[in-house]
Amino acid sequence: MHIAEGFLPPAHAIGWTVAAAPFVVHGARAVVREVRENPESTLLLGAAGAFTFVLSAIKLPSVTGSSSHPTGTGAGAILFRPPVMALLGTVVLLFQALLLAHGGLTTLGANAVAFAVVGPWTGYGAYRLTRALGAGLLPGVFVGTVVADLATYVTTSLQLALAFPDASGGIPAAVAKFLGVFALTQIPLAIGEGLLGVLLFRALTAN
Amino acid sequence: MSGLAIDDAAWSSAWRRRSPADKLVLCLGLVVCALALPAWPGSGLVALTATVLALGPARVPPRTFGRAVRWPLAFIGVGALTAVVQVGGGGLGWAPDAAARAGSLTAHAVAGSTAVLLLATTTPVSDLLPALRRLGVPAAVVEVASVVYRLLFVLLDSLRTIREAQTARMGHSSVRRSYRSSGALAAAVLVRSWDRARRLQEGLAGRGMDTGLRVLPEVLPSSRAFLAATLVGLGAIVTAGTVLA
Amino acid sequence: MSHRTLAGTGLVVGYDRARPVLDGAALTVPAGRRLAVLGANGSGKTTLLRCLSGALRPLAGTVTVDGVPLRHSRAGLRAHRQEVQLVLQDPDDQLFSASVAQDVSFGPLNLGLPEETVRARVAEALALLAVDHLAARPTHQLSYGERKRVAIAGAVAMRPCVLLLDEPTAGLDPSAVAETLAALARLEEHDSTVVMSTHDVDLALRWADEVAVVVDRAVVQGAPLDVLGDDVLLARARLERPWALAVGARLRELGLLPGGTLPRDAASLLAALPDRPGVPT
Amino acid sequence: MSHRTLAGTGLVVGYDRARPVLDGAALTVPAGRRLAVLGANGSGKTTLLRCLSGALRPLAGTVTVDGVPLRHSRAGLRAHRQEVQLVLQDPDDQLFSASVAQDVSFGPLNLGLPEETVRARVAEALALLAVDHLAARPTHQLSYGERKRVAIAGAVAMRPCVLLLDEPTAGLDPSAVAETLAALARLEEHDSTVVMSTHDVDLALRWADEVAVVVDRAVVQGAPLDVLGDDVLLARARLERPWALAVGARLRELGLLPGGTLPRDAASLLAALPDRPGVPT
Repeated sequence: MHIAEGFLPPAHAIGWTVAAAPFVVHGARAVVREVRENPESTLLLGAAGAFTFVLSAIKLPSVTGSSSHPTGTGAGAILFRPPVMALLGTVVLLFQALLLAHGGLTTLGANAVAFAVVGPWTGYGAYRLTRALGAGLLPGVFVGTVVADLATYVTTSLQLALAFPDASGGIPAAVAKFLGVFALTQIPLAIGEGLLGVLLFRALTAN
Repeated sequence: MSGLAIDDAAWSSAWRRRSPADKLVLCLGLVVCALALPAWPGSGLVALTATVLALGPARVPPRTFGRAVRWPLAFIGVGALTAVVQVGGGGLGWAPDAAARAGSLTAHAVAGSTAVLLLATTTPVSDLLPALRRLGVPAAVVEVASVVYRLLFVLLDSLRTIREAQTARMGHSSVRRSYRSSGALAAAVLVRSWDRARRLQEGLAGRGMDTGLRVLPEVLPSSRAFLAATLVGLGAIVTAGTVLA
Repeated sequence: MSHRTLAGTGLVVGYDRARPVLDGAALTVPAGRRLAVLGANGSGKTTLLRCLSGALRPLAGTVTVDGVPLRHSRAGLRAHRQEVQLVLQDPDDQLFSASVAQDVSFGPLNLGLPEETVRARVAEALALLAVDHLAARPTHQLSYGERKRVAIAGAVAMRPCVLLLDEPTAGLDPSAVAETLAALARLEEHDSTVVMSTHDVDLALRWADEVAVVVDRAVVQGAPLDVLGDDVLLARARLERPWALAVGARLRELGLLPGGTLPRDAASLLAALPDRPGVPT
Repeated sequence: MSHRTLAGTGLVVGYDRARPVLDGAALTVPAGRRLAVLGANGSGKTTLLRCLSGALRPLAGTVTVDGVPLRHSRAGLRAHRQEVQLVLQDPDDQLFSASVAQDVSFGPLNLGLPEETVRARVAEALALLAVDHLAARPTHQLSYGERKRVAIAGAVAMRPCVLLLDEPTAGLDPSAVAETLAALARLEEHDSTVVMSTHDVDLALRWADEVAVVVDRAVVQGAPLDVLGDDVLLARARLERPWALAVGARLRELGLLPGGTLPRDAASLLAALPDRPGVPT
């Protein structure tokens, strides 16, 4: 779930935008460099962005009968590396806000931190760590995508908790509340996304 | 039929030929009002203005606008409820000013969301990308974004068709099968996206692509009347929003 | 697998009720008869086939198999899909597995059949489409014509009673068209009723037992010689009269062709013409 | 822009020198003449066109424009692209912009032309292809046939002397084919020489001034009535004899068609036939 437009107080919206900026600018620099050396990579990067957008449009069934959409942050990070994902992820979030009404413009920074920075980096880190511990590609992908999905929603929960501290318990209580609503419920869906990641990479290696 | 209702609305909106800069001034102005003004009556005025403008002069189909609002509404509902539930005393309860806080949060968010939706349903993304360039975003990044915009429709088409073909062959008849089919679907679309990029690269090389994807910007002149009305309207909302609050 | 009669009546199909793609269309696919669905691009041919296959739920109207209406419930669709299969035009959007055999096995595996049976069905489908030599090849290495036939094999492996093919010959050269038509003839012998959509009136004339023209959001169905000889209807449908009918009719006026049905292609026209000059029959 | 003669001689093209796709192919596109390149799927038609356009560097042989050989340097290719443009079969391989007018402006801008000139060229190209009404529409909402014509407009805006079209009519219904052919005729009046590849022998017969058949990794070029009447060659190329030639030849034997060239399509065949029975000319 993306934080909707207008949901965050102005100071928070600005703060998260500032926080996201260095990562997105870093990603943009990487893209500019890549395109200067290799003009055709514009099309490859565009295709990678389009794929990330479309990946989050895949409907995954859940055991409870409802369905969910993958975040795509983990698979994207493993495929395209986190710095590039910081930029592509932000472009995708902008498109989701404008084409699907998911998220918003003033909340783009906050959503970028969760979906394009924290999710990809932790997911990629978990993937590398798992591989370094001797696991194969598919277990690595599973851990990476599950961690990326969960980290994304944990970040969203923290962002909301900081904006809306609990009336009596303060920020810690608010963290517990939002984690309970936005992250705990996400665990089965994160496992689902992990399975999808494994099936995706298995199909890719079979090709 | 491109399949993204908001995008279809933007291309056929009565405001399609208006300058993207004009529409940005109006919509971002409304977004700022939604954020900065007190919820009552500021947010109400913003939401009302955005909705009336979209359904009235911009002629956005009400069904599209209504369906598009449902997404943010779901998040806003859950988020606002969570925010005003109080943890303490060994249980959950309502915070003292729960109704007021939830109302204010919802009002701000609904107002902001409708303001962005006004922009989204009247301005195709490809009209907004040149504005990013003017805001200092590097040309290479804007070009990547424009390729994303073009290719995502091509890939969405593939996604839908492959999924339909899988469904016809019972690929989504159980949760387990559906997962396996979705994995194959994601992989197939990824392979398509690489293939598309490679083929497009060849196709564009023949048209002399040396440096970038430069195209002729469309001339959508700014309207003084529109800008003046925007400023007057925003001024009125700010005045009413502060005086009546 | 046996021939079944698939039909649609009063079909209103589209995304927007105010401007449906089809409005009150009716069509019958008689068991065991070759039906060609003709129409210009954008006329609604594909929409009609998708509706008959159950992929698209009509806003109004009914689809029936042997008179039994299709219900759009999970179970209803499941049953329908075992009887009616649709193969879309672009093979790339239907092949999603790594290898040909794997792709063709997708449907039978999803039916929960035992591995032995699946293996047999895959082998049978590949043989019917004459693509058995490609079984182990990766799908992306195939030519366009090969991919089209593998996509058909994927549907055939479900053993449908009715097989709907959207533009199965589009983009194929003459020899690939001939191979596809030969494969379809084998399918008929295996008791599948075959429907194809096309905008090639000459092909429809020489292949079909019946034709259905999608025109003005409705369907006009009839015998090929009647429907394809109706210039007013064809003009409305933005189609052309098949050359064989145009030329054949004139040659009959000139007394060069015998009575009975007009020849449907070049070979039979040449065979029907007299051998020597000046001997009209 | 003026007609130029594009030619290739001794072309060896392919990825693998041991098994080239074309081996010693030669082809001449005479200035201002319509050339149809015929061949079965996979015969090497597309490879030949890509080689002529400069997109693919031959392993051996030369491509010339008015006798001047193409050099595969950056500058050489740049100059060549201004004279020869290739339009690929799948329009999605060339359309990268969401807006039709912007996409068409891409080529002229790459030529370094001033904005005013580019604008005029875009308008001209859209008008020649009769797609000016689509200028403000998004690419992703266009039909396949519309996208094909916009892709051609993108090449036309570069004002090439020779325009190479890979299967421009594949997948189009009869009325869209007619519109495309009408657009090509306008291009010729604008002094572009037009080459199209196709596997539709009937279309080649009625459209082309000359035909070139890609067969056995080489090219056989000649007058349509000669080449398309050569059954041995056509069989080797896995193509069919056009029905108009088959039927026309027989009708001439029967004394029903006058001397001179045989009719190339149904309309001219009907016009050439006598009006009443028993009056052979």
